[in-house]
Amino acid sequence: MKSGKGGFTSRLKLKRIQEAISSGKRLDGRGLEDYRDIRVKTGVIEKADGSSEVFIGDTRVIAGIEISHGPPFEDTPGEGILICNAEIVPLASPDIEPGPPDEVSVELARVVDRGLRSAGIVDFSKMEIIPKKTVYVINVDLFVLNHAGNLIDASTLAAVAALRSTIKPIFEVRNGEVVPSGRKEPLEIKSTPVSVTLSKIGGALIVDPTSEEEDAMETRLTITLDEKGNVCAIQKSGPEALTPEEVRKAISIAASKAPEIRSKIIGGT
Amino acid sequence: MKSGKGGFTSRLKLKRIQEAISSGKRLDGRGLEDYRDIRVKTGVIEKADGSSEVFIGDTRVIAGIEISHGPPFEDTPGEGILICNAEIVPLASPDIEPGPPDEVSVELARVVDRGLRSAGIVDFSKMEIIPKKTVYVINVDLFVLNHAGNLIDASTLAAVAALRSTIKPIFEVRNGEVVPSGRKEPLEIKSTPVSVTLSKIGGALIVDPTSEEEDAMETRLTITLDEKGNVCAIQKSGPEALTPEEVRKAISIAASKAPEIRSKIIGGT
Amino acid sequence: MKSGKGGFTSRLKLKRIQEAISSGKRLDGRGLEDYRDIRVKTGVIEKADGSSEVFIGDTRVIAGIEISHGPPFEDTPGEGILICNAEIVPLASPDIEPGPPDEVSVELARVVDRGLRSAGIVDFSKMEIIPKKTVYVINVDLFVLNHAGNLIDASTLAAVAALRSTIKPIFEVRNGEVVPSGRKEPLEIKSTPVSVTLSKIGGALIVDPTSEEEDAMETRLTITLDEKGNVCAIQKSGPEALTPEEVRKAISIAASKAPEIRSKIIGGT
Amino acid sequence: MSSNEEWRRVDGRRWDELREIRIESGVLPNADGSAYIEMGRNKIIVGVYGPREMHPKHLARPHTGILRCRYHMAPFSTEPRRSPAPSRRDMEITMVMRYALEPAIFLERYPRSTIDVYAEVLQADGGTRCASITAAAVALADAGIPLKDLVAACSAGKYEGRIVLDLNDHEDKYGEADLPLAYMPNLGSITLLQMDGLLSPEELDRCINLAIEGCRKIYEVQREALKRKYEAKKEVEGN
Amino acid sequence: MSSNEEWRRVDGRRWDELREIRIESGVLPNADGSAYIEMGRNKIIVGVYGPREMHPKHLARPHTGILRCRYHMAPFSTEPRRSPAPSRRDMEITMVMRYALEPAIFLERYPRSTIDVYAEVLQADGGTRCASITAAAVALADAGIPLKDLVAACSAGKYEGRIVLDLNDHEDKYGEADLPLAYMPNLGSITLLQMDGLLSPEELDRCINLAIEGCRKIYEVQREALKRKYEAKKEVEGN
Amino acid sequence: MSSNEEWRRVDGRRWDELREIRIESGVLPNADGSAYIEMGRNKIIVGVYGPREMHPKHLARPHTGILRCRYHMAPFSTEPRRSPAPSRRDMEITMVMRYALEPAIFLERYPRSTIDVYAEVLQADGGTRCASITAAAVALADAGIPLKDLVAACSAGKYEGRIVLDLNDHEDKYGEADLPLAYMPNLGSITLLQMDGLLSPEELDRCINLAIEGCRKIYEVQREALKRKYEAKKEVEGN
Repeated sequence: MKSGKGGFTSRLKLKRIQEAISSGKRLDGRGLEDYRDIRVKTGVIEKADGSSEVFIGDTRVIAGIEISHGPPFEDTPGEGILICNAEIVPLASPDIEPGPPDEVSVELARVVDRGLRSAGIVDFSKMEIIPKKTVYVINVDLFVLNHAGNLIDASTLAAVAALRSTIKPIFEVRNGEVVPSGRKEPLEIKSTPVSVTLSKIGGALIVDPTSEEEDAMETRLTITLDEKGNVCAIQKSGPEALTPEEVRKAISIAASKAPEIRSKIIGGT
Repeated sequence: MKSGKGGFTSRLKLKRIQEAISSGKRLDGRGLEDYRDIRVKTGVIEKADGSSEVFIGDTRVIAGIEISHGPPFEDTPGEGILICNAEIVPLASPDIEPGPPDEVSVELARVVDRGLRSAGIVDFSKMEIIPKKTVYVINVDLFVLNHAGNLIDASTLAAVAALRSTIKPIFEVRNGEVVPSGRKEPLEIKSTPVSVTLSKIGGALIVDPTSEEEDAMETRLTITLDEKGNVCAIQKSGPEALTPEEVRKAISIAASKAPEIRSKIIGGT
Repeated sequence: MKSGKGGFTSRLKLKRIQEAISSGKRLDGRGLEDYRDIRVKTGVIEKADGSSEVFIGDTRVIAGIEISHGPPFEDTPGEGILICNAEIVPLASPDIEPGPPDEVSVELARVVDRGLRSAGIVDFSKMEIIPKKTVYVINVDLFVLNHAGNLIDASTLAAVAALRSTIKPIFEVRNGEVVPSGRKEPLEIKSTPVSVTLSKIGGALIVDPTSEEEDAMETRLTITLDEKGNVCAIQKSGPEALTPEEVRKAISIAASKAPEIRSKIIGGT
Repeated sequence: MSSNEEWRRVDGRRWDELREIRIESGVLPNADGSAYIEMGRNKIIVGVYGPREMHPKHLARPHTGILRCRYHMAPFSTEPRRSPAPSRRDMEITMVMRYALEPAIFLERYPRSTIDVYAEVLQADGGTRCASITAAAVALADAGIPLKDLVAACSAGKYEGRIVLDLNDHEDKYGEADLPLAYMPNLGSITLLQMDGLLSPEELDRCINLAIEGCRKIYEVQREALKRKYEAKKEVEGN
Repeated sequence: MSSNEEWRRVDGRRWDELREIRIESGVLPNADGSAYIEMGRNKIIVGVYGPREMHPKHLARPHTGILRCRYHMAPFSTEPRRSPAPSRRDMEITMVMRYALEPAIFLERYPRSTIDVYAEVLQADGGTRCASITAAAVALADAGIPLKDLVAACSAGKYEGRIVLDLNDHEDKYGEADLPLAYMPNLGSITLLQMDGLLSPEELDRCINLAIEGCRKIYEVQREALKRKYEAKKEVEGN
Repeated sequence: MSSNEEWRRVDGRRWDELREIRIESGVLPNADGSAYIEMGRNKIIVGVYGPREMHPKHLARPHTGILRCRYHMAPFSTEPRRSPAPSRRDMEITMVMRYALEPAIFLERYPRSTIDVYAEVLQADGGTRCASITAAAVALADAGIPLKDLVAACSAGKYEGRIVLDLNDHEDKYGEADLPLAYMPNLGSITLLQMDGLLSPEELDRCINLAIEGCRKIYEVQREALKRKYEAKKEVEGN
């Protein structure tokens, strides 16, 4: 009953997954380009400045937002800061050990980060508090509670939904020091990127892989798009190659799926 | 001759310890509520602002105090800071590996810290130097040189004795900067907490366990009391449970033993 | 063909090395007091403030210099700072694992550092920017690309050559803040220390050991000398002892070899 | 003072009243057992894996199983945000949590194995260690691991001179004493006991008794949660 | 806009022009294979060790070899100086570098073994991950490891509204998009693909095609470097 | 200048005079051997464990024992307080300490074993590495480990233009040179030699000779300490 909950998927199972997909089917009955059920809740962590919880099938991710202030990055002195952090905590899957962030969670945080940043989800140039000294800092913390595949899409969705729900504390300068003014306002969101991750399995491309499908996959390609159809991040990850045609096909599938996913947050706020 | 110096205690030995205690006796001839010989020296590290060395039987702990200054904690902006740190260095026992602090030394530091803080050993509200910016910082460093059981009681005793011996450098503000004034004064001590640790072995409660007794113990309960008989910290640690009656009995033993232990420092300074 | 490139040297080979040296010869045909070919290039990292690349036989070390500013050390408030850091990266030898600096690279950095500092390679007392607050900081980064023995001599040489090639950015104080003035000037070099490392193998002293010779060596002695013939650092390293006579002989060999090595940088800049 | 039955706390509770508490079991599809607890504004999720083979193997013990715990707080669980690196406080709570749960488990039945209990605090509001233990006991039961008794945990303490049950974050920070306690009601056993603050022996005694009463009430909520899950499961299996 | 053949970039290049590129193989005496690349002001050296026995042994896999990579930057490679501790960026590039090279290697021929590829960036000027991959492929060949194809890597992107090939540091920082891509020309396979910035689908397509063209040119430089080494070796052996 | 027999140092010593030195062996009940040294205001305690089985086992060597050392300073040993994390200086001293002691031990007699030497500096006053080595040799003898010779260690150096023996903290910081040396008097062997500062070859030679003389005196104190212990033990056993 607990099989297929992550952990090692048997060779037999992997073969069955590949054969099914080669012939256009998936073990859970979905079509190759069908997502599992997506649910988005916001405001789940009341104490945070913004938060959300996203379920894609059994995958479950919480995002928490904190708006604070700090010095800007050296190479962008007039701009605000957005920092993404991701933890795949050990209760999320039998395979995860407690410890400092590994390759997978670092990649997760960085791919989500790139999507938000490239899409210009907030106007970084309007986040200065003291010129060149102090800027608004947006911390986006992703927390994976159950890992049932496709963490990047779930995490991007959670981050965007949480940012859209964020009420920003307004800081002000008093006697040269930055202090909370006590006032708040909704964080102004300029864009709504969503990511679509495709897996190549048995030579075919599918969207929204389960963990078992990820165990069987040859390679993975994530494409993040904004609401105008522009591509704002791409990440290939996985041990096998893709042909240029496969890449083109993946981009076109992603472009066609993105609005459907975006509707879950535009609707869900 | 070197058996029983820590390290693995044989099953046979453990059984003998448990059986003896069940029948009201201990292998070293002590009664269940007898401490080993306690010796307290102060001023052992002349360069430190305060110091002490405590022996309980073969257990040996040094405490060193440094008074410096720094920013207050965010949630107590007008108060001074006391930080306890404990190291059980590898020469203290054959079982200890060099490395960052483990669970045992972290617990040791935190239980001693709670006792000092809860008892109000110093008046934290009088430790401001620059309002909300800079306060006195008391570093209490515990250093276990020989681990022969009952580290918490020895460490609490060492910390309190060292603080009582501390000559505090007085800082002052010159041109907006905190500098030593060159003057010193004894650190004002408001309270003298001592901890009494009980072990449950063979169903009975004993005080001041040796390492071998600790290897045989079912569970442990530390009670820290101030000189008015108030309880200022409790810590149960160990894999077995206690009944409410056992807890009550332990508290009453601790209350009766505390003055005897306290006399070692009130007398010893 | 790749034998003798580091890694484990066979017992037979070690014995042959020792026997040859005992009888005054070396496997590569050098005399006991002959260095391998030494080559020094500067300006190899154009973006750095100073840089060099040193080859001693197959040993290859890059040094990069960055001049920045920061607070002085507490115990030398009016003086500039020089920090040496050394990395023996894993491509340098089959034996090196990625990871934080180990004993060998820490020793390497510290011995080079002592030589530079003791020789007074720069005038630390003229490196203040804001009195007691901000001083020039010289970062010397050593990077070992191929480890074929005698890292200390190669690294000292690389550090000195890089410092001699350094064009220092001049900082100035504007509105209480330290900023680059835009102007630059050559870093003033007061001394040109070089180190000579001797290995004791088969009871004899040799200079400039290869890695294989290092595997066979009984102990090692590094002597760093300035251009006036003063000794500015010594480091014995290795598991066996030396007699006072051997030490004296080593110092005298070092004194006689140092000018030859120094000529590679005095000539090479 | 506590006799003043009119008196209400900052959050409107009587002195001997628990915060609102909600427990749900079986909330994580991947874990072998799991539970989610809300206690006041605390939100904590616990997952259990095992009994399973111990990795790395050299930590396994030939004659008994091992219980491993981890207490961890999400970065967004507190204000201000906390660093994801484990603190000394996390290390200590991890340890006392293990000691609080161990007496309930027949570890000797699982030689060479480990049972891993992971508690993640999603939102913290005072009393997270107790709520974590309470949820962990439910998660262990949800994993089908036989227990000697459920472990329920709750704090009592002193705030503005009065003995009160189940301190919230404000009462914990500004109160005079906090005493977290874990209890197995059917065995009458205390498995966690800590105290921080200043109490007379008489106040201490009252706190212990009050915390035990709190645990008894929490125990009922735990049983209810497990029963709900069991019935839900039966219905599903009936389909 | 890109039709403007007169237009020149800040460094004088045409839109579809690579920076000057120089590759030398066999530069490290200790390594089993090695290569040094200069691409613009990038200076990167790559060493390969293996196939060799895996240490620690428990990481070895019975039916296949493992490729391990490390992308690392020298402290002096950037201005300001960087800390020697590996960053999150280093971890990610280490991973994509492994994925970019793995498709070229017959790993199944080396059970229980590892092939270690270490890239050290000595000077960074934009595009270090691509240059590292390009050099690593040459170093693997230099180590005598049979390859399905060479892997060449190159970025394309958008700067001041124009699609351009092989972005330098300035174009990368101030441009609108950067797309690093690795390609095996004879197999027609993309092994690295990342994108950062904002591109319309049409621009994206042009970037991919342009980067592939760039890779083809780099491939020729790689082959040239290997040939030079091979000939030099033959001469030496002829002696 | 050193001929000026009237001249006295800041602490009143003649140029060739050691600080007051006190060594006690057998001070730690748990350790297999131990020693405590006071040398000036230095206070250092050393414990020895072993020869004992090496853990972890893969570090053991089949044909010889291994000597492991650790030099560590208590947080309160210096002013200002130092961080408990080991520094680069600690790592280097740990290494030279091992090299200084190794020549005295018949390591080949203890295959698969380790001898662990732990030095803890309780108060530092210049010359801690020498005092640690001196105490470690006594602790090794106290552990009953046969030694080829005792290792005594002492520094010489230059302060205000004069060659002096056994520099204290002030002389070390403000002096012109410091040369720590360890010596086995009966074997005539130098096992530690470092130098920091600036010395002419002639001054260097005088420093080495002076330090060796210092070591000979320290050796007598070491022997005395071991004799005292041995006699005390005989008395106890006589009871």
